Amino acid sequence: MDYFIELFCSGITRGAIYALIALGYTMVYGIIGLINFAHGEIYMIGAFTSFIVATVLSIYGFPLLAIIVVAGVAAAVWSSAYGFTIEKIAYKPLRHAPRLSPLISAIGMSIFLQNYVLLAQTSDFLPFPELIPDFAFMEPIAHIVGSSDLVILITTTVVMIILTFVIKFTRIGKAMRATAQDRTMAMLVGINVNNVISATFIIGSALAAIGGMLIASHIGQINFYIGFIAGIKAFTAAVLGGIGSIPGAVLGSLVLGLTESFATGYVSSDYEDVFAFALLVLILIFKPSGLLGKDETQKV
Amino acid sequence: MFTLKEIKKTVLISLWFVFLTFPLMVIKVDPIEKTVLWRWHNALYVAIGIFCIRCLIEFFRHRKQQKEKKKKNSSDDSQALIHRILVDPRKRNIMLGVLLSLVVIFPFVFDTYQTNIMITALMYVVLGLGLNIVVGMAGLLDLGFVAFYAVGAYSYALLNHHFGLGFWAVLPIGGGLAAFAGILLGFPVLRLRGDYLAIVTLGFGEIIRLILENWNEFSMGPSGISNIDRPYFFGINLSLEHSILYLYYIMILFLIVTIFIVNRLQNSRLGRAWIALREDEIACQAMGIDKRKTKLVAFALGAFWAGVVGVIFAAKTTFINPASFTFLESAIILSIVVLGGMGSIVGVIFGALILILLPEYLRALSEYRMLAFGAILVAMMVFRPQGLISKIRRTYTFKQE
Amino acid sequence: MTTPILKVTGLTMDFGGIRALDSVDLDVRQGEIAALIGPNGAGKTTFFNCVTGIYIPTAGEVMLTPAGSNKSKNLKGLKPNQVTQRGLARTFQNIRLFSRMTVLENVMIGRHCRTKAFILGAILRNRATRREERKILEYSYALLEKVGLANQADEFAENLSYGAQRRLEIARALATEPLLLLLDEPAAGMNPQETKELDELIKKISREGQAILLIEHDMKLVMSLSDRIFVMDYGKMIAKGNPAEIRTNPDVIKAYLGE
Amino acid sequence: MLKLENVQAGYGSIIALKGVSLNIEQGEIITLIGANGAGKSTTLMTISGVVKSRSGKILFNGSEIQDKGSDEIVRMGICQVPEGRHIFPQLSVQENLDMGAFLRKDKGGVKKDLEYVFDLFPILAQRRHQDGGTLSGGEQQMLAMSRALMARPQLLLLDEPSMGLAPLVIKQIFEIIKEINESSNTTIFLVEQNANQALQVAHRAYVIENGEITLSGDARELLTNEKVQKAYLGI
Amino acid sequence: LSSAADTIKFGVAGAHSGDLASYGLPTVKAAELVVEKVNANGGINGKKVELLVEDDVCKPEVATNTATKLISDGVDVVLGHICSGATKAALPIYSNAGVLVMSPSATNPALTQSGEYPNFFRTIAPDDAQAKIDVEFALNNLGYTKIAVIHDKGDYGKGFAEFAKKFLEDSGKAEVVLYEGVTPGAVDYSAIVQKIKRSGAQAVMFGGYHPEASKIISMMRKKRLKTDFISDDGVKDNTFIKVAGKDAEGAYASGPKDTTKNPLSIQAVEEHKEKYGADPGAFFENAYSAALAMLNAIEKAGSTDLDALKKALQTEKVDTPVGSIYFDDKGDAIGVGFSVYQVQNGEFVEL
Ligand SMILES: Nc1ncnc2c1ncn2[C@@H]1O[C@H](COP(=O)(O)OP(=O)(O)OP(=O)(O)O)[C@@H](O)[C@H]1O
Ligand SMILES: Nc1ncnc2c1ncn2[C@@H]1O[C@H](COP(=O)(O)OP(=O)(O)OP(=O)(O)O)[C@@H](O)[C@H]1O
Ligand SMILES: CC(C)C[C@H](N)C(=O)O
Ligand SMILES: [Mg+2]
Ligand SMILES: [Mg+2]
Repeated sequence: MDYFIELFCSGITRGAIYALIALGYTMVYGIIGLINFAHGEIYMIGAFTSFIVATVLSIYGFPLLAIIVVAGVAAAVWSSAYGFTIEKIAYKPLRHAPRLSPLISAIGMSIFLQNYVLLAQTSDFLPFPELIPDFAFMEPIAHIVGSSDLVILITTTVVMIILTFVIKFTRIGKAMRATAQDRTMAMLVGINVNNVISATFIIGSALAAIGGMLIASHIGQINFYIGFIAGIKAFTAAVLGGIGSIPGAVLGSLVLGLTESFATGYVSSDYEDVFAFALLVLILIFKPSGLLGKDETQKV
Repeated sequence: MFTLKEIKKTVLISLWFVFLTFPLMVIKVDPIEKTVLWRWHNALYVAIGIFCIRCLIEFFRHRKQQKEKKKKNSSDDSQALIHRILVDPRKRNIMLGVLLSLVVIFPFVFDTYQTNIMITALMYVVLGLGLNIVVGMAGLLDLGFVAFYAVGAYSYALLNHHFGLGFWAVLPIGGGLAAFAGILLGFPVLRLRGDYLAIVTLGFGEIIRLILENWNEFSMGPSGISNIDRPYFFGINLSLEHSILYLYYIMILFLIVTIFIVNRLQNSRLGRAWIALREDEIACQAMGIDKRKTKLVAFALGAFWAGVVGVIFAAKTTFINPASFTFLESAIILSIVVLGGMGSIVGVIFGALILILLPEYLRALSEYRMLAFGAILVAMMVFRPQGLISKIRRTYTFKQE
Repeated sequence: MTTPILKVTGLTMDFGGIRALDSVDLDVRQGEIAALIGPNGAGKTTFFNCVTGIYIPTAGEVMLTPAGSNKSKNLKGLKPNQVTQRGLARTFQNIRLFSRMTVLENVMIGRHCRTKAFILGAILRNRATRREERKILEYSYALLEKVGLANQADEFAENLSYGAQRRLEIARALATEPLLLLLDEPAAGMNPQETKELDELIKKISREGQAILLIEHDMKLVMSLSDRIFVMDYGKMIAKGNPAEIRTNPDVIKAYLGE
Repeated sequence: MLKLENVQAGYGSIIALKGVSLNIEQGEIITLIGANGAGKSTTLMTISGVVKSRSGKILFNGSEIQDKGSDEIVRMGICQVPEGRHIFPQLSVQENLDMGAFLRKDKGGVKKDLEYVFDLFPILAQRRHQDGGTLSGGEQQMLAMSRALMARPQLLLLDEPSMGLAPLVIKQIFEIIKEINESSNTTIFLVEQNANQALQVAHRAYVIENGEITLSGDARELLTNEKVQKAYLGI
Repeated sequence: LSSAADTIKFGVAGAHSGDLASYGLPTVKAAELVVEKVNANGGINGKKVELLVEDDVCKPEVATNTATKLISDGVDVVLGHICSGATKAALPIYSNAGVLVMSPSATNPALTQSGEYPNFFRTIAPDDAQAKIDVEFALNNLGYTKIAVIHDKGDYGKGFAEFAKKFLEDSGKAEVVLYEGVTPGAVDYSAIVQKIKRSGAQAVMFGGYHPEASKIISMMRKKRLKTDFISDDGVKDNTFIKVAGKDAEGAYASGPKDTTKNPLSIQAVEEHKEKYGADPGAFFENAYSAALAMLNAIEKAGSTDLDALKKALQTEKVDTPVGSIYFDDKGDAIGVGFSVYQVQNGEFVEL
């Protein structure tokens, strides 16, 4: 039973990590129907930015709390700036293009950004400073849940709640949903579609950046390639949960994380990804639009 | 031509990029030694670079507009030229003749290296044509196409390794097994639409790769299979140069066969059904088309080509391991199809030649190679979103008897 | 009297809490034009969807009987393509053409379920395939001539005017050689002139022996075309009869016609 | 109030409007009639700024709007019921209506208007929580109309509002048009296939052919115009 | 081949972009440093050395193109490739042209032991050799009887792990309580750590590279698991200590003998820091050594003929950062004594 709980907690942590990235994925997909392969790179850039800022600050002797706040804000600001710029350069000109063209543009962007960071910084792995200290009150259960696990979990939950609220009830949220469903009509009710799309990219990127910082601090290292696998996994999770749905992204991530954890624990980690993808196929067969995705309303 | 306003905007954009790239380009930290390196010169390079790029883009846009204004009604650009040639059967035959002779003498004009990468490019042309059936014609987004390629490659590698089966014997087997894998994948995912299909195929591709990686007894795991036979030439074992030459001609022949078949498929009852399915599934079913069957056939046929090319791949490199069959490979093949122009055979050929030869010729840029590759991919999509060569519309001439 | 081509009994369809169809009975006879009318949201399109396999009805029977035979086929639970194969073809309320295919190709798709060339045929292009392909072309072209679109055969479907698109949908449905043709608001979005042309077109098709069931809100058209009219309201069949009966039926006037 | 001066617009290489000029005065009901593909919908889309005009001027209350974003144009008080309804398929009926009032700040007014449209189309009140995409064709058309009413526009552009509606409802739609024109002094620009009825409610009318205005005048006069009768009234 | 040419063309092939770039790029830097120094001293036999750097992204199919490209550019010797797979695909092409290849990192045993690649040499120990050292150390010095063998599913890591498992089982002294591969690049390794804990292993023997190693060891320590960590020379890299920080304390890793005190090694690292402003990355020293060895062989042989070079390599000792080495007739370096290190106070200390 202990073992089960341990694996369960591992799975939840992993899921929460995926969720932080998956939320941005799902938002961007929801609004422009684009699998934004560059989202993983935004996450990576967020991690790098926070790494650079945190290291500079710690060299100049700032206190830990200040470092966390400033590095987090910087990561969010710059990642958002990247997200915003990428949308303008690589996706906006393709709004009326065939459906797959922006996808290829995104793949190109992803390759470009990886190599940009590789060249501007380094190909090596860099030690990421431990931003989240071990909390004393966590010590009794530290062998199961660590402090950074806890912080990630709380962040994910808070972010999900805020986002769900924003999308459901605020003006910008309504504008996002309307834009997602019918862009022409959104324009006709007075929504500035360009701004809404930009806002989506900015929010999604900021989330990825926060995720980047927390996850890098949890893992303890970064390099230019970390965005790729994380991105693919987060995308899988977003689809599993029903792409476009905020709670879906979180649920999908948790299911994915738990599956991988239990697969590792009870079967073999050799095949953890096989289990993850097999589960994905299985769920989609029975629920073709994901766990919480709405069935596309097809009225003929 | 450049107004003050334009210049001001360009300067602002440059400044924005300086801000954007500031942490990554300017600061470099060493967390162990606790040193910070401020590389201010990089900021300057970014500013100048972006300024120039933007000026260049504006300049070309301006010129294009001027041109368009001048000759408003004649819509002749390079694409129209290709179309004109393709539409006129005489011109087409002449062009085909010229092309064919060029292709045949190619290895004698260029060195082995060029021939070698040309083989790779041709392989990707065929892969692209295969995926084009699935994505371009039937409209099923497949991000795991590389799985079928792997099935083909491993079929040959394993059958050759264990049973000493030759290239020609495995060629159809590899294709057949891949097609079977295509149907296997097709069955469960038929119900899925659009991007849900994409992620499942991506997952399928990963599953195949992971199995190859983990199941040592079957696939020899990550260390791969080496010393795979190159194709024999009537029982003779050729030298390296000659076998490259031989493979080149095999590939050419195979490509011609592929084009022939794909072209015929496209203009058949089945091809029409694929296109209709892509356009509107519900209407398609209401017209009596069996969605399942039609989709499965598309999957199987696409996979078949991938499998056959996989066999050739294994024979060419003589060594294979799972590292060759990653998602990125699928992404490149998909890029070929989209970049070339979905559904267009000529487009796919161009797309493959560009995307495969480009990184090779970009070798001169050394470490900037992949950076440039990514940027070019984006630029090509932005400036030619519909692909290099759009599909020629088939028109039917109707003669009453 | 011969068995009706289409006989629907007790058709019921629930969406969550809403009962969109409530045990509806309807039959269409050999060679006639029947109309299905009713207020917006009465369940007419849902009726079509249930009959053609797009929705699976909660309850009820759908029987199709080819002319002059008494071998009925039960259509309930079949997939849309199987329903079409058995002889029901339809048009859509919101036009669903293959917009990036040519007009001619659209109709050729309709021939799909009546032809059979497959992979091998496509690749080898043997005699049988070529003959079949030529027949598809001839048949489709003839249909285009019938609906008056022959001179636009090579246009993309999306470039046609609204009225022309409606006619193309009819041609495409006819290409499947249906026993019964279902038309969902064929005149919607047409101007009076075009409606008049449509009226003639439907009459022409009907004269050739084609049985038709149509949904329409344009009463002038309905009255001029129909042999019999069925009226629905809130998912229930509230009246049926010939145009004169329907025009004077107080229930129908109250629920639908006004005046 | 709204003035189009020699407006040209199109899609890619297709030129759909070849220099359209027209003029709408405050408080009028104007109708635009023309054959399929003549450019009626394009005219409306160009006014709303969804399709960008290539040359010419569009003046609304004296200021040029042809270069403005469509959201700004809506904010200035021009609202459209587009062809094909354009319901947000996965928003509920209620949410669709809320979207109509997206730019409005007066919560009380919005609430009153909501009651007003539910009053006009009781079926919508019944279907309040159903997804817009699952409504029947006619219900969607009613919703589209109501959504535009929720915006309380100064100028209402209507593209074939009677399409797919039952005869009773069509009658009602034209009554609503008249009523909002009279009671709240909303200017209305109406595009209709049902030219007969459109001309009966309108004050003035324009006829568009192949992207050009070929005829204009008093609505009742056009009703008796032989050419119009033949081409558009099916008489 | 190019005895008439006035430069010696020195090829460098490996992964210079993509996910494995961090293993390939340090080699390029090592070659640049060595060649720069050699050229500054007047070159080899009066000829300048020219670098030809080509990327293979660690993919076999690209590696064949890379190799043909280098051959058609007239390359004399090649430093590379980085990955065993790519190396295996490329070697027949070099061998056909009579070009010597020396890898700083390709560790698959078959490369030398199968005898199929006569033109191949390497400055790194094959997987089995290291597995042997580590296993013996764990059994004899540490006296463990329950060991978990973990790998990264890659050809190097899994190769190492397979041998380790085999040696452990053959010894009869210890039990392999867990044998599994982790997914490289995964965001979180806590599940496998829990599994290690449950297996009751006294030590984890890990086959793979330092990024995964540091992630796993950090996660183990986070989960308050004190099990020992034993690994290979993919981990015996200073980056491991930097990244894992205090968690690395006490970890064991095998690697070439006492390189940290070797003056040549210290010098090489200093050169790198001076030129590139950072610590060198993985396989830097192996690459530096290979470059020295090959250039030395060219000098001694007086030509770039394969047979002459092979002879020189097998007979002439050369001082390199990994020790004073020459090569056996299969191509493996001799003199790279291997030993086990432990991280103590933030440094690898030879035991
Ligand atoms: N998928 C669905 N989910 C929920 N309700 C639905 C669905 N499809 C239809 N309905 C409801 O069923 C009722 C009948 O719809 P239907 O489309 O059949 O009407 P109709 O008679 O064709 O009307 P119209 O003349 O306006 O087209 C409507 O009230 C509609 O809202
Ligand atoms: N999105 C589009 N892309 C390309 N061409 C278009 C597009 N929309 C309309 N057109 C073309 O522009 C012209 C004018 O079309 P428009 O929709 O304005 O006509 P309309 O008068 O509203 O016709 P209808 O009565 O059918 O609604 C037509 O030739 C049409 O083919
Ligand atoms: C860089 C590493 C992936 C190379 C590894 N040592 C191999 O043999 O392939
Ligand atoms: Mg209907
Ligand atoms: Mg219109």
